[in-house]
Amino acid sequence: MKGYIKIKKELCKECHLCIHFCPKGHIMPSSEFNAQGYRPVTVNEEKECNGCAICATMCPDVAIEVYRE
Amino acid sequence: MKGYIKIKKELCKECHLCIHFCPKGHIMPSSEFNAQGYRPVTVNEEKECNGCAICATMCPDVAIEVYRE
Amino acid sequence: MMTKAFFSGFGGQGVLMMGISLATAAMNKGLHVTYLPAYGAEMRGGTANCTVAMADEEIASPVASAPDYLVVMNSPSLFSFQNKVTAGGTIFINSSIVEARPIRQDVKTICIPCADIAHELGNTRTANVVMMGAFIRESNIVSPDIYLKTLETIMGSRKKSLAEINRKAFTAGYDHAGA
Amino acid sequence: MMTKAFFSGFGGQGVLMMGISLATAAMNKGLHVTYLPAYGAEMRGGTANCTVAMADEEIASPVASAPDYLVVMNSPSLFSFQNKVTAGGTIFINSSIVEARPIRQDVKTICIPCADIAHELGNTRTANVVMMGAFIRESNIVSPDIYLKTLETIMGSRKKSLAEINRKAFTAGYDHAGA
Amino acid sequence: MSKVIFQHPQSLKHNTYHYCPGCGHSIAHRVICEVIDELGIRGVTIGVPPAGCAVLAYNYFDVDMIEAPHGRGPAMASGIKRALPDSIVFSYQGDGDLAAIGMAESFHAANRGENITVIFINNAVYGMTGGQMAPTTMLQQRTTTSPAGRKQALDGYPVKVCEIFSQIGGVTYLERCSVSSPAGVNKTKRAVRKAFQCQMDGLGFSMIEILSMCPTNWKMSSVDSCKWIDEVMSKEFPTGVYKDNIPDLKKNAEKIS
Amino acid sequence: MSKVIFQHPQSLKHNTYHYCPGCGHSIAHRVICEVIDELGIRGVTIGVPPAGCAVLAYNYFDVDMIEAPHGRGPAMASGIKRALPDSIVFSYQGDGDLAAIGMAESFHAANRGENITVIFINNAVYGMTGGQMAPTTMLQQRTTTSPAGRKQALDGYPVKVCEIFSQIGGVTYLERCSVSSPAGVNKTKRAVRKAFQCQMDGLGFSMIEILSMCPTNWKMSSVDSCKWIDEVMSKEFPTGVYKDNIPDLKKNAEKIS
Amino acid sequence: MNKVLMSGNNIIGEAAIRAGCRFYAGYPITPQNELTEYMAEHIRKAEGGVFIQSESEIAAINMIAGASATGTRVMTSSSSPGIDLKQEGISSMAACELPGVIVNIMRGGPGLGNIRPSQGDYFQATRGGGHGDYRTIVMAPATGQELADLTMDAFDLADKYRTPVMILADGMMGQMMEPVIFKKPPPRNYPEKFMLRGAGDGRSKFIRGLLLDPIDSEEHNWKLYRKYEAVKKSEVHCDEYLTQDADMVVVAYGTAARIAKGAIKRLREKGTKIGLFRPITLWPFPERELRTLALKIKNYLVFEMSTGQMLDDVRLALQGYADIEFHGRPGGAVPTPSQLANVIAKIYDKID
Amino acid sequence: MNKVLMSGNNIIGEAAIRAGCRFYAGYPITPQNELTEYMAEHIRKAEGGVFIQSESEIAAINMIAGASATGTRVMTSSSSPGIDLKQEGISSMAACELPGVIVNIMRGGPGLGNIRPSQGDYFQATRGGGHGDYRTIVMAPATGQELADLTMDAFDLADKYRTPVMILADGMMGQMMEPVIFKKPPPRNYPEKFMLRGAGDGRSKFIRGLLLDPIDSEEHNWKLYRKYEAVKKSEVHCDEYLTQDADMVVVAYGTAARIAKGAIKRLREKGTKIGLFRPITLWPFPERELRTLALKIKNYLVFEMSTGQMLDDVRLALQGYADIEFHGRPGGAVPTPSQLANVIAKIYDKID
Ligand SMILES: Cc1ncc(C[n+]2csc(CCOP(=O)(O)OP(=O)(O)O)c2C)c(N)n1
Ligand SMILES: Cc1ncc(C[n+]2csc(CCOP(=O)(O)OP(=O)(O)O)c2C)c(N)n1
Ligand code: SF4
Ligand code: SF4
Ligand code: SF4
Ligand code: SF4
Ligand code: SF4
Ligand code: SF4
Ligand SMILES: [Mg+2]
Ligand SMILES: [Mg+2]
Repeated sequence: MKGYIKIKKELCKECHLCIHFCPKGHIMPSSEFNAQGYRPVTVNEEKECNGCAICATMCPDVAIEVYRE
Repeated sequence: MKGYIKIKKELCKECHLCIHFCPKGHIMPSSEFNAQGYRPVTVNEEKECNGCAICATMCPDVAIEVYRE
Repeated sequence: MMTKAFFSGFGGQGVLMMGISLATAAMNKGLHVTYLPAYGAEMRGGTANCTVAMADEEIASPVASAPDYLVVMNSPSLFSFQNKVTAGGTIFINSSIVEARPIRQDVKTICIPCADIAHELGNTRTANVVMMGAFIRESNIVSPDIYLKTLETIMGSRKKSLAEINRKAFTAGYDHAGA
Repeated sequence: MMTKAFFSGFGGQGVLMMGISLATAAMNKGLHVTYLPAYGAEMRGGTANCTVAMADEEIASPVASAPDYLVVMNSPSLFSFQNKVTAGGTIFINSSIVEARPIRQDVKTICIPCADIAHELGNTRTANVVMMGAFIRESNIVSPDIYLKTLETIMGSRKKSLAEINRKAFTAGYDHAGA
Repeated sequence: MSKVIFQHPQSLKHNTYHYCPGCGHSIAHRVICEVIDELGIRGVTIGVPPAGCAVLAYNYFDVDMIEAPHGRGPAMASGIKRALPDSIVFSYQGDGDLAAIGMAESFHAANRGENITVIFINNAVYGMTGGQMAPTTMLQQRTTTSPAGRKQALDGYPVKVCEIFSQIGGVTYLERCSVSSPAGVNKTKRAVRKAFQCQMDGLGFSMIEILSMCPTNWKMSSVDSCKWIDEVMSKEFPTGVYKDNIPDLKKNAEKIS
Repeated sequence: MSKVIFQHPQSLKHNTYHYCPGCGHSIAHRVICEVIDELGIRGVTIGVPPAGCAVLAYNYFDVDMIEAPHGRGPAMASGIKRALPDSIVFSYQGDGDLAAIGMAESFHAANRGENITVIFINNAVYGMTGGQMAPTTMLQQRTTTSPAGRKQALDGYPVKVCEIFSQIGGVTYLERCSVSSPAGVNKTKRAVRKAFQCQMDGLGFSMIEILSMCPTNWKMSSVDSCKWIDEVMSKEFPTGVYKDNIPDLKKNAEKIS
Repeated sequence: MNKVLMSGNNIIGEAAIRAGCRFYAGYPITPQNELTEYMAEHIRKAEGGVFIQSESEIAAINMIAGASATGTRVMTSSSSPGIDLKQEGISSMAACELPGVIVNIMRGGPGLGNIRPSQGDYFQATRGGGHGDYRTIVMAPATGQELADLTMDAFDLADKYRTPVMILADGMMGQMMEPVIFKKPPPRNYPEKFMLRGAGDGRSKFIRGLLLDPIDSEEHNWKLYRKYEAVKKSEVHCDEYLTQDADMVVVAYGTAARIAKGAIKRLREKGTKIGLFRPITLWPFPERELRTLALKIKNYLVFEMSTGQMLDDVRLALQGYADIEFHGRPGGAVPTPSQLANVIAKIYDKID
Repeated sequence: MNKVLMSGNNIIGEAAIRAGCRFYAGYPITPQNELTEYMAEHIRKAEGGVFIQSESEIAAINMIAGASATGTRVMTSSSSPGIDLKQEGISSMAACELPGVIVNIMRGGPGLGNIRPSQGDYFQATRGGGHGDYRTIVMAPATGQELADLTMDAFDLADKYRTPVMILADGMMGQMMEPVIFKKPPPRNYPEKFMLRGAGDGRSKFIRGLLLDPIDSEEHNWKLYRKYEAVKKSEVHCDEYLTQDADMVVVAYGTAARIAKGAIKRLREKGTKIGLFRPITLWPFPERELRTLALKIKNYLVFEMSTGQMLDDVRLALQGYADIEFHGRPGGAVPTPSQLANVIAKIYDKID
């Protein structure tokens, strides 16, 4: 299965639960700040996303939308 | 075993638990009133007392003293 | 004109009922009334008492410091309350149960063996209604008719036969007081 | 003479510690002081800030409506608080983290890359002490000596090496501000 | 020479109880006093009577006492015991007091494992206030606030304090007894004694629930009230030991020493 | 064409949470909203947020809400539900709210079998007030009021709400879940759904306890907080179904009809 | 309607049900148990009527708050110590602008005190025993008839101002039976917009007292303040008796006012010119009315079954423009009219 | 003693422990958590010191009542909504004559309100939010040093009069750090006969508030009343600042008084003659002192962080002999000295 995610950067609070739980390593930290003062995560284009939505399931701040192709 | 009881008439409240529980029928109602307005029980001289203290155990108002000879 | 009556006895003797029926009858007659039960830790299983005040004008205090009538259904009540009665007042005594008599000399005493009378009529629980018969005759606050009609309404839903029993008890007390 | 300083940043940056150490140092110098932390639902995980007032007479209100000094340890604080500063006041910015600069033209701005300096010194957690070095030099409220002695006392029970680290951090900030 | 088999306990004052005829509180009081006498702890005991029919308990217990606001006995007893660890502290509470308004205080004193003893008089009714529904009122039981009988759907279930409290960590000893028969009274006494002994040994929270007659509000004779406990109430509230950590705690204590 | 697998739930307002990064409340909120969406009950649901970190829950739940004083959610929810039996009512409570100050209200709403749902967030700490000891704080856990770690002898035991409440008559459904892992979140959702369904079917009191991260007061990273739940907290508070009377009640209902 | 003889506690219950009260939660306490018991027996007979014997007074106040939010007419009742426990809830209802009627049948205090009639909770009722800047409307009935009428009015006022309203009576008012005629209450008028009944397809609502932003919170407090000022303007009630020609006026409410009336009657027979000023609303206190009376009459005797609480309001109203004496009988003591007449006579003699 | 910088909450805790407080029970609530936390950390270090985080505010007040009965010095603390819940317990302690110190670090109300500093609980504190005729002594510290001193005094007063004493401060006083020097408290003097420590071989004692007989109960109430009169006579404290030559005097306590002082300083610089009258005890209120001042000064401005509560006491004290204006900032709003100075100036201008 192939999928992709959208990260709403303004909502992200840098908790990194998505990174920890993503089975594919498709999410990674970044160093830019958002208006809340957090550094939202970003997708790691080098790894694939399977659209499993584990990241979204764990994201406390509803910052991730998941799609499958 | 032989025993006897003393009833403190002024304390008795006529609940008749002693009468109900005495295995020997040694206690009976009476018709005189005490100052509280109750008719204290009295001993039934026709029946024996074995000094088992069941009456005193059940007497809510600590109106019975039990002795054995 | 203000009349106050104080009813007292054991819980279970229908003492509060006596007061309520009197107060209601007096209300039905058109008087101002108040009824005040005693309440307190001591009321459970112990004594019960209540005060009825009746007047042709507004009643200030429902408390009777000096009632005109004292009804005594058991011995402890006689000791506790006889001194309350106003001079020239009346004490009704349930003489079936109460052996003592008031020490007061300035009051009228009426002894009604109401428990015995009720017993004879076949229903010991109507001793209070017997007493009310005597009370109504002596006090003349309301007519026997109004009282009995009131009593019937209060008993209301309960069975008809009860009305008959009460009427008999009342009449017996009424007659006894007249005798 | 009354001086008020406002410290702001994330929780965890040691912002409250900056205020407490300054207030204590000022007290040790003999000034009247008050220290007031912000508290609220928003404090958890979010921003932290506090106000220190120092004066040679009794201090009425510990609130700073127009602080003389604003210390900004993160970006959101700059946006939130830059307008508070009194005209002619000074804003200290932790320029390692805060990229923006004040829009205010009537204040002096001092940028200290204190996170970077602290990092270089080998202890990123002392960024706040670096900033205090700059702050003390600029503000001149207390002498570096008094401040450092105070800091040592506050850190108290903890190990000696910490004092050394703090002294280094302080000096780095102090020197940077002078440069 | 005749031998005294039964006499007024020493720790029981010579005042006439204000309780109704046949009231279980009266027996419970006496039993506790007997235990206090036997353990010789009158001089170090502090009791906390409740709001409830037993509100005047200090007129009967010849030990130091302080009244608690309704339901707060366990909190007050906790305060006393912590301040004066060498004293023996008990709270005495009705079912309304302990299981309704005071549920949080009872629960948490138990959970903290306070080294106190709670005497819990379950008479399935609010006695003092004139017979309203209690947490322990039986289903279908008529009270002045359940005039058509307690309905599970509207009023909930009888609260089984021992069953529930046995799940609480801090509880050491828990027994339900009744004073509705001579055997019950004797068992009650043993249980109360065990609970006080548990406290004297520093082993923590103990509670004795006592099924207790309220002839007045049950509108039964005293004798029928006893029967009702034996035949009806104790079916819903079975007597017995619900928790006993005493042996374990003693073993642990021995191990340590 | 791509398919949406995961999106913002409809009943969740588009406000940024005030919760800390990694906070379990955030996940719990979303899960409840997903269930409300799926059951189509947004229009009839009334929620009761607590005093606690979730005090502002009405900023997130797009359903009617009314705030309760600290600990009194179940009483308020009882009032709402009885007055409006066709609504779906839930209270949302922290461990301090539900198991400390509100113990009596929680206990008795459960015992009355109120047809409401309680969402109980167990984060082993008082979050809102800055990390004091909660009834559910673990032994040895350091908090601002147990600076040397919670001591059983002084502070009592962690309160096991599910274990204890399973003994209460009026309780129909009781499950403990956690939001510390994807599987846990999914289970939590199923449990919440079951609880709401239980209420919709008129079957009585349901409560879902959720072990929930409080990275701020645990002074751990979000990831470590999840681990701590899985490895430590859930040992003391095992997840699972603690009571399920739903099948029985349904059978009874069928029999009657 | 027929005249019926009922106890005060029952009158309140019956009046509440007739006024459309459909939710009652309460916890037993003497001397108000008959009210709880009346509701247990009767409210469920009314369509949708709910009775809950709550686990505590705290639960009761929060249950009625919840039910009130749905737009139901609600009531709870208790007596002094139980009312203490409701204070947080009352403050919260005031903050959330939830209507509701709270009955306090006062007993002797402080602490467990006793179960006799008393007026020791005046401060608590009128100043708000709970925290923050709020007030409850407080009604002080003095007859069975007033118990009925004011209870009905209380529900209307609670709706009109969206605020808790307290009926403050004492054990004697609660226990005493008096004839009463129940009036037909006006139809209810309470806008849907204040009710929480599920959002339906519309926007969701919330009700709260928490306002973290002090600017919002301050504004909310001033809004409540303006509401209270409106109540002060429109909802003051009091009663005067023989004040026209009086040389001295007794100020008393509830049971105390009845006893005072009895005393005054006695004194009038002897030609002593005493009158009675009886506040019916305690908050708002009939300040203006009393001040107006003081233009004419310069001597007042405040009589309370307490050590002196309403006294403060009388002093605030009179602001030094008249002489004020006080007579108090706290802790459950109730004087007879003749005892009180003696007291009044003594004080009266001094003023001449 | 050294001068140390401490937060108000911690100052209270430290002063309490130094004053011999050995029992603290409390439940968390902002903005007083640091006090509970301070006790958690420090009281157990003192010999016999007990800390209990109680399950609720209700449990806390009853725990300290129990410990107080044993003769231990006790304290509890909370903030507004939590103080509501203690009212029954406070009334009970007053009735049972149990000493104890209760701290209220007020926040914005009513209801959940917010956690900002406020003075909305003045009525509750001074009139007794609980039922019955009782009073608590109420202290209103305005500086860190006063927090320390008055806390120590509170324990002595509680013992001396065998009554609960309240420290009434607000979130700002609790959170703010100021320098403080702890004085050495006097040795305690509390007779054994009031303590419940087990009867030993002697007679058993009991402590109760229940007095079923209204004659006993009334006498007990008058006994308490006489005690309160004695407190009124001996324990009133207040502070004046620049009142000598003032044309107008601001009356304010606690945080409000500090802000007022700042405002007055500003105004004085412009030559405006304003003074400050600051009650330190709120109950008993410095009535006589204020009235004495009114012989000289005829214009007053009451400033409170509420919609006006102490205002009643000022009006009662001045009894119409002076003009009183009011400025209030309820619900957690705290003005700056300069904002307040503007308000004062406007009112001042009107009086000329
Ligand atoms: C705060 C408060 N609420 C209510 C009461 C009234 N009250 C006194 S005792 C009691 C309940 C009595 O029932 P229970 O605890 O079962 O004791 P019992 O009289 O049956 O022994 C109640 C409701 C009170 N004193 N204080
Ligand atoms: C009567 C009262 N007491 C105390 C508080 C303060 N308070 C607010 S929330 C809270 C506890 C929060 O802990 P919890 O219920 O576990 O919720 P969490 O924040 O952890 O989600 C406390 C003590 C209050 N608001 N009201
Ligand atoms: S959907 Fe699955 S694979 Fe894709 S980013 Fe999320 S967790 Fe990773
Ligand atoms: S889980 Fe959500 S909030 Fe946390 S880092 Fe990932 S996107 Fe951001
Ligand atoms: S001692 Fe035994 S036998 Fe004797 S009277 Fe008592 S119960 Fe009966
Ligand atoms: S048991 Fe006691 S009180 Fe009852 S009848 Fe016998 S002697 Fe009297
Ligand atoms: S009412 Fe019941 S519990 Fe109370 S004294 Fe009477 S019998 Fe005992
Ligand atoms: S303090 Fe804890 S529970 Fe509260 S929002 Fe932060 S992480 Fe969540
Ligand atoms: Mg009971
Ligand atoms: Mg929590």
